[in-house]
Amino acid sequence: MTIETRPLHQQLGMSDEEYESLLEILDREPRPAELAMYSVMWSEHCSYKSSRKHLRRFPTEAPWVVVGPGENAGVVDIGDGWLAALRIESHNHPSFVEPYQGAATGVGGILRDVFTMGARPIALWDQIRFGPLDQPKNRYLFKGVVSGIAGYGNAVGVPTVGGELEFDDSYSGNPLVNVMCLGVLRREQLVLGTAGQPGCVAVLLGRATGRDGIGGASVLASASFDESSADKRPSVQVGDPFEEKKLIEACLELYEQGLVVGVQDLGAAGLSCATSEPAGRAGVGMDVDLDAVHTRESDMSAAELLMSESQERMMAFVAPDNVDRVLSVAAKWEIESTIVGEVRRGDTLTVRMGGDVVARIPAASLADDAPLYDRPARRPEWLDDLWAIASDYSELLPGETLLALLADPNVGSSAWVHEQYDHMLFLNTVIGPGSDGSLLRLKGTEKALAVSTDGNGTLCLLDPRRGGERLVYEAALNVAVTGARPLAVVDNLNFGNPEKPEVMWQFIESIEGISQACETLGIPVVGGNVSFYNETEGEDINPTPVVGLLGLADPAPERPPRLSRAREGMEIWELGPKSTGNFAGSALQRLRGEPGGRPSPADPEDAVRVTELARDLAYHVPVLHDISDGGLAVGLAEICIASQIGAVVDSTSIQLLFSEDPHRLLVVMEPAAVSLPPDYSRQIGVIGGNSIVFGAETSVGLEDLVAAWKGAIPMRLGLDAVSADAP
Amino acid sequence: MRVTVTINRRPEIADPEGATVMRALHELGYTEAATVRMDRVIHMEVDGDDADEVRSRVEEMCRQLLANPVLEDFEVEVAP
Amino acid sequence: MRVTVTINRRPEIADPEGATVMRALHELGYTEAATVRMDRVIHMEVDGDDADEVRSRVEEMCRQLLANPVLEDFEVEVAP
Amino acid sequence: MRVAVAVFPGVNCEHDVVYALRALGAEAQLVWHRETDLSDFDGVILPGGFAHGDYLRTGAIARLSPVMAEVERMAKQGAPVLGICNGWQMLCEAGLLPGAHIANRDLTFICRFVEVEVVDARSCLTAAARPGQRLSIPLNSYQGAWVDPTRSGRVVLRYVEDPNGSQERAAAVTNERGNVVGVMPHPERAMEDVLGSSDGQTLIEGFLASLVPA
Ligand SMILES: Nc1ncnc2c1ncn2[C@@H]1O[C@H](COP(=O)(O)OP(=O)(O)O)[C@@H](O)[C@H]1O
Ligand SMILES: [Mg+2]
Repeated sequence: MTIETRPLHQQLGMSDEEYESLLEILDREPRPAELAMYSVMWSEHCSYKSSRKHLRRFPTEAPWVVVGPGENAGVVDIGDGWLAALRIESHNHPSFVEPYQGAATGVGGILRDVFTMGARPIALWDQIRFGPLDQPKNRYLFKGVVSGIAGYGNAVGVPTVGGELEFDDSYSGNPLVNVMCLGVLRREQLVLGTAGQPGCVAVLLGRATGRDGIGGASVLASASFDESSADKRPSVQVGDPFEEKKLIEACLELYEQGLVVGVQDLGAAGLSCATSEPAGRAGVGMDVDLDAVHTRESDMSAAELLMSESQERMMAFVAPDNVDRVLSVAAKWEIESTIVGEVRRGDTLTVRMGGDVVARIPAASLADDAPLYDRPARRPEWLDDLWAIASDYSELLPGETLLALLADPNVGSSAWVHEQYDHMLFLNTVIGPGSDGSLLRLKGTEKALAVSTDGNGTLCLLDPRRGGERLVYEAALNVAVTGARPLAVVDNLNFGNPEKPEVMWQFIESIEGISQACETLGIPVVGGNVSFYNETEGEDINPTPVVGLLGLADPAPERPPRLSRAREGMEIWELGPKSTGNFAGSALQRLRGEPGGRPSPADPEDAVRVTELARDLAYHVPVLHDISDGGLAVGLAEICIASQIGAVVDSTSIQLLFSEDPHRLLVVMEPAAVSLPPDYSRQIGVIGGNSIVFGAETSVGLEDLVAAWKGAIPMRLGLDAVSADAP
Repeated sequence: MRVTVTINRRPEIADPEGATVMRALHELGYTEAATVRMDRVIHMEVDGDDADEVRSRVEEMCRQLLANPVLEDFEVEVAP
Repeated sequence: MRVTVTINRRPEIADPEGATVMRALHELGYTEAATVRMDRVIHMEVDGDDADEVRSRVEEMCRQLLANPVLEDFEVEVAP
Repeated sequence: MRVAVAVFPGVNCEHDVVYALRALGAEAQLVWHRETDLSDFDGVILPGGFAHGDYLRTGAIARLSPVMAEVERMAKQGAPVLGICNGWQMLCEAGLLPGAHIANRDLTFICRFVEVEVVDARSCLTAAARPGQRLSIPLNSYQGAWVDPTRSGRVVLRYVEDPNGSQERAAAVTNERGNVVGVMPHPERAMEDVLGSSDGQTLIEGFLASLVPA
């Protein structure tokens, strides 16, 4: 045990300069509880102090945007009085400390962001990244995270209908766990995070407050990771999906009956955030009585109560006349509720405990006066060396290469993951996990919502701007193949230590790429999240922006394309620009452990053209699949495996079959079923037989393909020893 | 040798299951239940002659696999 | 009063968790683990002065809720 | 003909079950677990989900809810009572069906379509099916393996391939009289081809056909 001698503000993660500016704002020394509140609210996680300046680059406007970035979730208009709310969040560090609970509480948190807006959460998507599965620690984290997402998501009753999975060395000491949530609501049910008028009452709903996750935002999510992280363990939060389920139903009933003025969830920074932010947004003050907070543990200090990140809590702001009805709705759903505050004229947030004032501060200042940094950025010198790497795979054989790729957990079946998730609840899942975008029908309408989430750490390592741009286009294409038009994007920016200029450069470049692609497609970014300090012992993760793209199909195709609808005699076409044969950042390169070269740039014209073509074709052809990880050969194999039939492909060229250039699609259809633009498409083979034959030379049997693909993950977990991995 | 490993969730870690069970007991009229914690116990037969050695091996198993050090403490009891 | 309720799965009922943990232990080299059963223990604080009365109330809780007679036996221990 | 769909805190398939019932023209209504009078209903369904978080034992706390007394009365009177997934677990806990449920053999949650075979058409779930018929229905559970040391349950649906270690590969079990059934896969999720299968219709139709006016 070392005795802590640093001043309190430093222990709470606040720099000396930040402390100086706090002294200026208050014009006095802060009380302990005040210091606690500022320290969490000014943490990187809550204040976005290193990223705010750059996030302004994102295009955020479109006629259909109802709520843009800044609220708990973005909201877009999908017509006929319906709105969709979406948000993405990371829970990276908590998942490293305790994979099950870290992932579980990540799911709980993102759900609250969405039902805070008045929406019923209808689906989740998880984007998870780990080090290679040959290391026991990585297996332990992977299995823990998947069961945490399953354990919470299934029990809370929101289906997880898709996601993403990536394995790479750079995530070994720092797994990434991102979760996206989509909700729908009627326009009149939209609720914002406002405290309302003076006189409104603050009602705290849900679980009792304990010492869970004290300092989670400042300590776990906003600092570097090293061996001493073990000492940070007391901040682990434990999720309770049962409580959250009741909370969802109770809140939705409150909205339906129009009983609340505003709502704010209690996430990072807990009560500090749930009082100051809504008051700040509404331009009012508030009196808060900590004695009223229902607690799980005794003797909690004011600072602890204000910082606690106990899960499954919401703050509702209610007009005085409605308070009794709110309390009785809570009682009906068997959740606890207490009145903890009242909205006041002015702008002062006053917090009392045991009769004493423990904090009295300008409500808006916690958010508005947060520090803002313009950290230095520099292009990494090593990038030139990476770009100089040339990959030549012409000596490889197509059949063997395909088998090896399918057996790679980055490429093979993710069924081991997604079969642990309830992906069918609510009877909306027309296309679930295992193809491109997910497609969810909206019952009672002809609409369907499509979502694809995409990230690619290797691509973004090699070129963060091109990488960011291509992620958006890939996601757009993934929703287009279900018949949907791209509508809006949320992003989750997972990066290393922002105090390193190279990381800052990667960050800015990625934002630029994502922004350019969104502008080309005419879609806004309606929300997102930044996760910095993803590093272990000084090693940063690959820059890993993740985008979640929402699309709308209206009316949805009656029979949307499916990977499983290829039949004997159908033609296989490649649609889009011709491949340049570039392997930079490809699955094949990763498999061979030698990422390098410069990824091909995206082409805005091709992006728009191919996305629109795909959307039209989705109403007419049985199979439509974008070409991404593993290139054309893997895309085709996925179709063959799903349809349980072989194919004959004209080419044996490794470059054509396995390189990864953007904006390309596979179309499978009856001969001449539709006419594809001749300048933009090529027939590459036909469906049939029980193997994939390349140029009549080499062939690989369907059964072998299926075995390789299905076994990609289970084989590496040693199915017989599912729990054999030590923490 | 018969070994009993009791794995207890650390007191500061929330126990939603225990809280739910307590509510259910109260509804049934057992209002005297003042706290409820749900924990785990592992009953094992372990080959070996020396109780001390068996204990230290099982403690090792706990650290490596049986207990989650982030959330739980453990106790090992070797039957005489 | 401190009460410990141990809920043991009946020997004739399969215990997939125990089986999995045993396999895992063997893989880690702990081949001396000959049988492994995963059970649960409930730690309670129960208001009351009379140990016998507390015990009989808790046994009632077990019959009504805490244990399932198809799967489990239970033992109640009241700390002195 | 009216069907009650009982809602316990933590259950989540209630709306899907109502949707499926109404799609076949039945009159269905949600009832809260504190309801004490189901005399207006001709049958009852306990839907799937995680009542009380599945804490302690799946179905254990739910079976103490007031509505269960009414479910028991209806069962005794011969009205169709169907427990789906978590609902089956409640029926076992309540002693209306034999046995209990334990974790899946591989200790993972399983959500996927499975094939089941009708082995007995004498139950309120299989009344419209014929023995030997195969149906594709989604399974969605963790505590999915049924055990019954008394071997007294009558199996009406059996998995074609064992997914979870359920005794006798049982996917659905009924009581002697055939009016109380527990089923692990979700028939309400297999009502439309656009969602992957419409085989569940046969089962829901069987249930509706078994209703007799109270
Ligand atoms: N972690 C995961 N959870 C759920 N589904 C997943 C996960 N990882 C991958 N999937 C599913 O597997 C399919 C293929 O994923 P991916 O190869 O990333 O698709 P694409 O390259 O088309 O974006 C998708 O439908 C996706 O939803
Ligand atoms: Mg795709």
